Amino acid sequence: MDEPKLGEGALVVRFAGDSGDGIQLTGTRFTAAAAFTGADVSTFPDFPAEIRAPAGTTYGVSAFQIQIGRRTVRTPGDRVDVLVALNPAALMVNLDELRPGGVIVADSAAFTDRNLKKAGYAASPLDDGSLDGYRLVALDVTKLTAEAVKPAGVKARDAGRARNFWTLGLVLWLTGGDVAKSAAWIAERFKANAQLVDANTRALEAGHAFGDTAELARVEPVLEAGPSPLPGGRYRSISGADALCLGLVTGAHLADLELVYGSYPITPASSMLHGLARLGAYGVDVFQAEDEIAAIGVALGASYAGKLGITGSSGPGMALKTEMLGLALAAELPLVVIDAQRGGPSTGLPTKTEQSDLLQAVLGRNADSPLPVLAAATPHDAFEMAIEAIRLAVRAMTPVILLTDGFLANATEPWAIPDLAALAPIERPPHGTRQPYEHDPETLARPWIPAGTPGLRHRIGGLERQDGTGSVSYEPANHQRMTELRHARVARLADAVAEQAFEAGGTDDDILVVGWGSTYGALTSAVDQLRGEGLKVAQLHLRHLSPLPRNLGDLLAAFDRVLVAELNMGQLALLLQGRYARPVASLTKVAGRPFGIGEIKNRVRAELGVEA
Amino acid sequence: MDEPKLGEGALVVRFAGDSGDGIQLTGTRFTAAAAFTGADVSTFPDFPAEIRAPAGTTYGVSAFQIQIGRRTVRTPGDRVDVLVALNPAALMVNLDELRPGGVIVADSAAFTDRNLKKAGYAASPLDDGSLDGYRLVALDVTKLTAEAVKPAGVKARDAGRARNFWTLGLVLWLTGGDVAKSAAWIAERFKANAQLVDANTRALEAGHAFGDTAELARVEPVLEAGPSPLPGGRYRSISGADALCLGLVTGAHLADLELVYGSYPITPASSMLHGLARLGAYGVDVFQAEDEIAAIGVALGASYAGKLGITGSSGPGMALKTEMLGLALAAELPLVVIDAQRGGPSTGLPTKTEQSDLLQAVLGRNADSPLPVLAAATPHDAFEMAIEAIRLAVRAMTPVILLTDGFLANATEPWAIPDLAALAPIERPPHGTRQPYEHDPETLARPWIPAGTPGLRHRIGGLERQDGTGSVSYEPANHQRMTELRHARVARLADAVAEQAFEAGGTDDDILVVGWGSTYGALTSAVDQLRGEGLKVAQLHLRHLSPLPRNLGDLLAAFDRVLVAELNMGQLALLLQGRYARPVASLTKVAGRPFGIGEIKNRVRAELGVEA
Amino acid sequence: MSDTLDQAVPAAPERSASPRTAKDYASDMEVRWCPGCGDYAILKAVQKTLAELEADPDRTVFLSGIGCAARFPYYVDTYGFHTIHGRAAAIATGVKLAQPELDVWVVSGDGDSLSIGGNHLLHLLRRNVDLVYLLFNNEVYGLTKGQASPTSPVGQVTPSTPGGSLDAPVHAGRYVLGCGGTFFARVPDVAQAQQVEVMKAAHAHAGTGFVEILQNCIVYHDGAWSTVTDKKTAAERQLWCRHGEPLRFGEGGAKALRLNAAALTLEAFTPGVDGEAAEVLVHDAGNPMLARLLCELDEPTALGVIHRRDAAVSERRHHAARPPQRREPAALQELLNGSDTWRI
Amino acid sequence: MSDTLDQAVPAAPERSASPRTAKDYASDMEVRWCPGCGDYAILKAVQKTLAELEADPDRTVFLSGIGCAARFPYYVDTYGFHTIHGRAAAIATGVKLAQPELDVWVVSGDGDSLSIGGNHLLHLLRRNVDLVYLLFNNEVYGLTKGQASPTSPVGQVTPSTPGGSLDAPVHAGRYVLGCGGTFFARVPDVAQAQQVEVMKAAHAHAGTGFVEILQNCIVYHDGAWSTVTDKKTAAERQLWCRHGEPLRFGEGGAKALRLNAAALTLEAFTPGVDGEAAEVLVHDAGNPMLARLLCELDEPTALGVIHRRDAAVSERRHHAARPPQRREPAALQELLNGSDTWRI
Ligand SMILES: Cc1ncc(C[n+]2csc(CCOP(=O)(O)OP(=O)(O)O)c2C)c(N)n1
Ligand SMILES: Cc1ncc(C[n+]2csc(CCOP(=O)(O)OP(=O)(O)O)c2C)c(N)n1
Ligand code: SF4
Ligand code: SF4
Ligand SMILES: [Mg+2]
Ligand SMILES: [Mg+2]
Repeated sequence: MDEPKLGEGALVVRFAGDSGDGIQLTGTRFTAAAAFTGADVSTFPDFPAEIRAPAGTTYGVSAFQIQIGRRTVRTPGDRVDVLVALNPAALMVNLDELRPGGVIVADSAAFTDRNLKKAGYAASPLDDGSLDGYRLVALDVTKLTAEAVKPAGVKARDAGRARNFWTLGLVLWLTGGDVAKSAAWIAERFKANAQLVDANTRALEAGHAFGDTAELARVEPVLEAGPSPLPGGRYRSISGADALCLGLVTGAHLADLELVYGSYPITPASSMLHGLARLGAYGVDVFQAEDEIAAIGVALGASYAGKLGITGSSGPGMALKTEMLGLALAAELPLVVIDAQRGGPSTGLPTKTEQSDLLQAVLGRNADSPLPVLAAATPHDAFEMAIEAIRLAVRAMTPVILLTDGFLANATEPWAIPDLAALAPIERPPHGTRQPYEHDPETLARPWIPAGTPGLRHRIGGLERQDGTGSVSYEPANHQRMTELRHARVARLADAVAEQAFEAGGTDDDILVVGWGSTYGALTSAVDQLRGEGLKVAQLHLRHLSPLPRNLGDLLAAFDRVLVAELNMGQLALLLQGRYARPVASLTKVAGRPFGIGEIKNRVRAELGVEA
Repeated sequence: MDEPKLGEGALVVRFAGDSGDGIQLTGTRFTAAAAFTGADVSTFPDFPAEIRAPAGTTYGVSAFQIQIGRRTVRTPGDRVDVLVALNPAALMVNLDELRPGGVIVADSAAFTDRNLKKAGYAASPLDDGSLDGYRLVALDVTKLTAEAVKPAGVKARDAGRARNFWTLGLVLWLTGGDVAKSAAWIAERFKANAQLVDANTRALEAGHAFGDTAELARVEPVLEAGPSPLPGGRYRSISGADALCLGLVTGAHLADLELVYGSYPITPASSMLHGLARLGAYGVDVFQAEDEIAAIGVALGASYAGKLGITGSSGPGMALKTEMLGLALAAELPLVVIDAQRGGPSTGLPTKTEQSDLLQAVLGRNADSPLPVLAAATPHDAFEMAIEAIRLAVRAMTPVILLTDGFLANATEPWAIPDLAALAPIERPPHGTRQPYEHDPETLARPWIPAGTPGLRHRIGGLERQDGTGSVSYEPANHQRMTELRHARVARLADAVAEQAFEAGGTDDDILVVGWGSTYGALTSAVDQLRGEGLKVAQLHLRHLSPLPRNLGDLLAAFDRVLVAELNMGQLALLLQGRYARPVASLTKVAGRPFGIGEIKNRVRAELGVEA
Repeated sequence: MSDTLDQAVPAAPERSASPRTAKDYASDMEVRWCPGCGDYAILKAVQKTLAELEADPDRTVFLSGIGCAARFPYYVDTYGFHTIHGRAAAIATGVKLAQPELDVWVVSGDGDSLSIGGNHLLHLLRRNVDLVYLLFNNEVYGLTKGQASPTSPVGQVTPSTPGGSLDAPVHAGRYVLGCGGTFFARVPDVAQAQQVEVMKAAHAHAGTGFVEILQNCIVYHDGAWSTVTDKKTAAERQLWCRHGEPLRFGEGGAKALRLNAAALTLEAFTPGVDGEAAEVLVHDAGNPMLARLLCELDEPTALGVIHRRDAAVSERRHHAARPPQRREPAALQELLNGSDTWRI
Repeated sequence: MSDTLDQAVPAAPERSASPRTAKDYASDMEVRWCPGCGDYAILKAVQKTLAELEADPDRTVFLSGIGCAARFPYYVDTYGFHTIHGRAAAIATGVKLAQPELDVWVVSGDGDSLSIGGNHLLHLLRRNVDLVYLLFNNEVYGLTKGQASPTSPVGQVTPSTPGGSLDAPVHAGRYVLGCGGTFFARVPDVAQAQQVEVMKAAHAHAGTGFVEILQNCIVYHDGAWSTVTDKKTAAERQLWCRHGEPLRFGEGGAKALRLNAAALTLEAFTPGVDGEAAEVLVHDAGNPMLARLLCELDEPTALGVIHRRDAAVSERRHHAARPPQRREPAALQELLNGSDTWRI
């Protein structure tokens, strides 16, 4: 048995119901309440692919999972301890992931014949004994809510909507929490409508009180105040997408630049478009272009004119940007390109997560076209890598690709708010009167001379340039030199980046687990647990995929067994073997879902020949 | 000294002059005359980047190089034996590549002050002794031609144009040839204008006679009739581009399919567009689309409707096709995509050759999107690989990328005309009443059910499909299965392809040279010569880059030293290391030009620690 | 299970024998638009049209790009290809080139057609490929959750334009005519009967039968067309164009259009009140200039077949231009031989 | 050496102090079009225009895609960006968004603008980005050696259309107006003085000043415009449009245009012979319908500023819509803090 049991300081709750049931709101509020107690949290919202699926259907189920820990938690959890199912479809779709003996909170009012049929149940699971292996808390939440809010005198529709606050209250009670934080939020959120504040607060309190008066057994008091596993400091909750937006704005600030974000909507990259569109006050211009090609074109034009161009998309849109990326590279202009990866190929699984654009990012352009590629590991890391992307782009005068994914964009965690004053400024070397393609001997970067700069007019473009003058050149030796220069410029960034450090363990261990991107939480948890079991497992997590960290080859060489884990068919494994010509083992998963901690542990044990 | 000397049975001639001088025509005619004698030939036309550069400029020089052998020749030659320079610019640009002691044929009439200045000469090299190391044949070709054609009574302009035939005549004499073949061509080509036939024939004959009467020493009588190094059979001259077009038409014929070629003009892929546009009578529809995306879209639409869609482009256009390639792959439709590679990144060096799109072809798509990638080695191989591309596309229901390049497209060689009846038909398994995504257990291909087929209507698209039914599916396990299936479908093609064979040598040798694509001639020549010197050098040349041949790993493993040679920064080397996790050495060149035989030999010797 | 859209098992051949009702064209897949979405009404109208045309489902192909609208092909029991964003027009061109006799329908959203796909639409229209093109114009990006589309009016507040959409929208009709389109019609999603009528006309047209459907996205831009479609104001706001008939609108056709020749504009007036009955313009669908004037009218909004003219059809021209076919092996062998050969 | 196009060494700042002649705007690069190409005349006209505008070379940017036309930026001594095929409009939009005060010119061929780049052109025009857009329409792909372009007339024999081009061409003016373009002018490459006049008008226009230049490609499609430009027939074939002036043409302005209100077309006539002088139409560049009628006329061909109307400019709207800037560190720190925080 792989999973920490209930009572080991962490709890996994999943809220599930119709898209219209306010599941995401309930989840977010519960998260806030949990984090506020000093607990560590990690969340995973899971929306249906449809915009607004018909009520009661299985494909219309919206879910929100959260792991709450009085110890460090790094994933939303492999298995669910408490499942809140607001209708039969939600139960049908999510029961699989509930642990044996786990708690089910169900709204019995929603288990009508019609809904049962829609969900594919022949009989009500609340009554037929099929849930005997679980602790079932079946309540008529609808009715209980209606009664609770009656004094507020709201319309039936608003009363119905208050059901999610009743549920929230109940789950807060089950987990040892109180309603203060959530009540304050309601008061603020609905302040324009006193009646709604009244109704929702009543529902919230009633749900909480119900747990108490009905003497329901608490599941695990993770929300009771107690020591926090997190270092001291000021915290907020942050999603990967929001952290990225803040990181971009902060990076631009550190470089004393304004941003132009050119983008075209696409799931899951749209959250950046939406997020940045609200940050106009901070020197950000957001431009929704006619397509992905124009989006990167607008960003590149902005960089040419001296602002920092940024563009973001997902797989299909990234593919469309390929040609223009080549131009940015040839024109040696800074640009940040964010790829929020999703399941593919083609349209694939737009709402599901995957890490399968790595090779496209590193190698997928016509001709020899190297550029830096970074990947963010966690929401807070997204903030840092956004700054890093800007730093490298400006330093080397190059487009930089930053990889995130659908899971990371939506995941949230507590974030120790950074102190802006403590962040290092990003240097922008002055162009002086250098020639347009005069390359700095250290960084090999040409000067950034924005169009319009007095006295330095020149002409650039996608035809091969003469090193130095920037004139068009078809000369064989120059092409050789420029090609080598383009490679060296990216390769040298490895010197501007810290050496790769171990997340866990060291060269004395028996196996090295290597990952990148949003699998960080699962990998780190797995390695932690395995080490806790006494296995000698070391761990690296790559944030720089191109160039690879300068000591990486040596680190890999120190191990007989290297296991590369990723959500694709082995792309980093291919890249590492390609660069270092040493065999690595590969753990892959392409199911539109993050790794479970258990699958990683099993594989590592198998590699080590150890029984679970 | 690396190069075979004059007198070793092969001769390299380069014609050079203004674009308007008819250089390409002269070269082609000389090639025809040489090939007709049974000699082996290999050519390299080199056009200026400009459409019609001003006369006399260095960047407007057009050149045509040919190697003629009474022994097998596989490249146009590293160094030039005879340089025909019709003006000072032609001399300026090409002299570098003339071997010491080589022959210069110059038209002294063109060495005017104005032309000398344009070419960058302070004084005439014909007079200042700077050409003392060569055998200089400076003649007033312009005047000699004018005198020769006078009896024909043509206009001055046409008389001037006859200069190329006079030159051709002279070079034919210098190389031991006669004028019969060329005269016959003139008679046919200008048959509508007897005066022109007369003038051009007179010029041709006069040039030839001049050599004789002026008692110029013959350079090397490679054009004298004699035994041929080629196997017996019926031959024609063929360029890579033409061979490819014929291969596509033949492949379609063998598969009993019609072709739709959707394309957008781009150098050097346009030659396919032009070539296929003339083959409408053979079941080919050529469609010039509005851009590269539409071009592949039209091709894909045609495949969906039951014809075979083909599209062709070069680097920047290939980049644009990336997204649609993903759709073709997800929709599991056959498609052939030809990438005529050129120098990059971005617009790069459009008229120069390079092999730098390999990784884009193999790995450069969003998500896990494997597809077969082939590369043609020589003009005649282009014919065969075109058929092979169609065979694999139809067999595995997949897009296939076939790589060629600018050098290969334009290079010509004698081609033993294939006997259509001897070529194996391409099987197209009947769709029967299989479900749309019911995969054949052997090939893992779904049935090809063209839109409009009675009784089998179904719906496909870029969202993930359920294995079997082809319904849209977001199911995790199905996505895993389908992703694995897409990989296996390509991987299994290795079983449908012959094992990789050695071009030279075997596993007992000391070093293995591995190449792919149009470097074949240079690599084979170099290995041949090295083996002639007694070095133990083996050679593989890959035509299948994805999947790699099934025995390739074993072959590589048999060598301690493997040298991968390619015209890029080491893309195949990365791929081989990535796949087999064994180190290889890498010989690269990115100068817009083919390998010289000498550079390869030097590097192999260096690897072996042998002095030249 | 919950994650799979069921695909109909291949229909038994007899199923395709002249179906006659809209239902016969419904696929077995569950329709997954939001409850209340205008797309449902359009789906019904298309199925009805197919029934009235007695379309052979096996010879009918629906192609689409990406978007809510683009899910359409799943719901009609014909051949279907749900392609990628903005590119259906190009793929459809390939289908028609390969099999000109297929009955092809393209379904596309305003983002799909007029944002990312604008260029393919231009070339489809100038080539006049023979197919029906349905533009579901809801003035918003539905599938990606509500961003501004190129047809969004200035000021529309969306997640990507929190301060309101800034740029002047693309006007679909003006664009289609500017591209040289040979057929342009417009119809609201709620006008079932007229939709069928208009689609049949688009289908009958030799060339690209372009139909702009004013579609309501109930979730992200509800009421976009309500000024045109509201029952109360419909008579005043809807001008139904029928070739050869006077351009009248309003209660009982009391109002009409006339030409202001000096300003080169169309004017609404009430014959017998502020003008003569003789001034009433008669609709001439073949007149491109009238089409432009009509398609840009706002009050009233011109509906029905606004423009239709004859022009050469691309795929037919391509096929007519094919040289005589030489498909026998001997001909191909001759081609391989070429004209200039020698023996060794 | 022979393979390098020399780039001017950065000009000394004093060089940029109000140059006054065309030559001051010539870069040091050798011009590499074919001898006799119409592009030379256009280059001269542009340089002359810049001189007359006293343009500050340091504040002027030429952007282009790929093609013969697109080499233009190398030859003017300003900032220049020779981008990729069809995308200059998008990149120019980014330049203007970042620095609205820059004087931006886009140079593009018919393939670049109307084939691969059609979609970006549409959106540039509907947004009305403030720049000058020069379309060099030679009805052919020059740089790639002569294939048919989207403006090639039906029947044009090229390497890609050996049997003659088949599809109806894109009509540049019609397209521009269909996209909602706010300025459209047309001028032949050989008309030096008028080019300068028209380009100045395009430059003065707040928004996208789109100029179609009838350019001769002497190598691949020589004489494309000779029926319009031939000295002998010029008077009969050239109708120069000037706002507020009568639309007259022919020897001594003997002929003119009038409206056929019934057919909604323009008609050529000879006032005093087959019609009244009062019927002569006066050019109103602001009337979109007149612009459409004019731009599609073939005999005579309308030249000069055919359309110009005021409309909001994209980048100005974007800048106006910017919220008050909060660029001080404290404001950013506040943003990082967010509204809902806790201490551990
Ligand atoms: C290349 C690419 N870019 C972006 C997307 C994301 N995307 C899907 S649908 C859509 C727009 C949908 O709007 P519209 O075409 O108006 O259709 P609607 O959903 O409103 O019916 C976008 C941007 C995509 N799938 N592919
Ligand atoms: C993506 C891409 N596709 C194709 C090309 C090849 N190409 C270069 S210029 C050109 C067309 C040139 O025609 P036009 O725009 O009319 O310019 P012109 O040369 O006639 O001035 C093409 C197809 C390219 N450079 N990039
Ligand atoms: S989002 Fe809008 S357009 Fe899409 S299905 Fe829902 S209502 Fe219809
Ligand atoms: S090919 Fe035509 S357009 Fe290009 S430079 Fe030559 S003449 Fe001008
Ligand atoms: Mg829409
Ligand atoms: Mg052109």
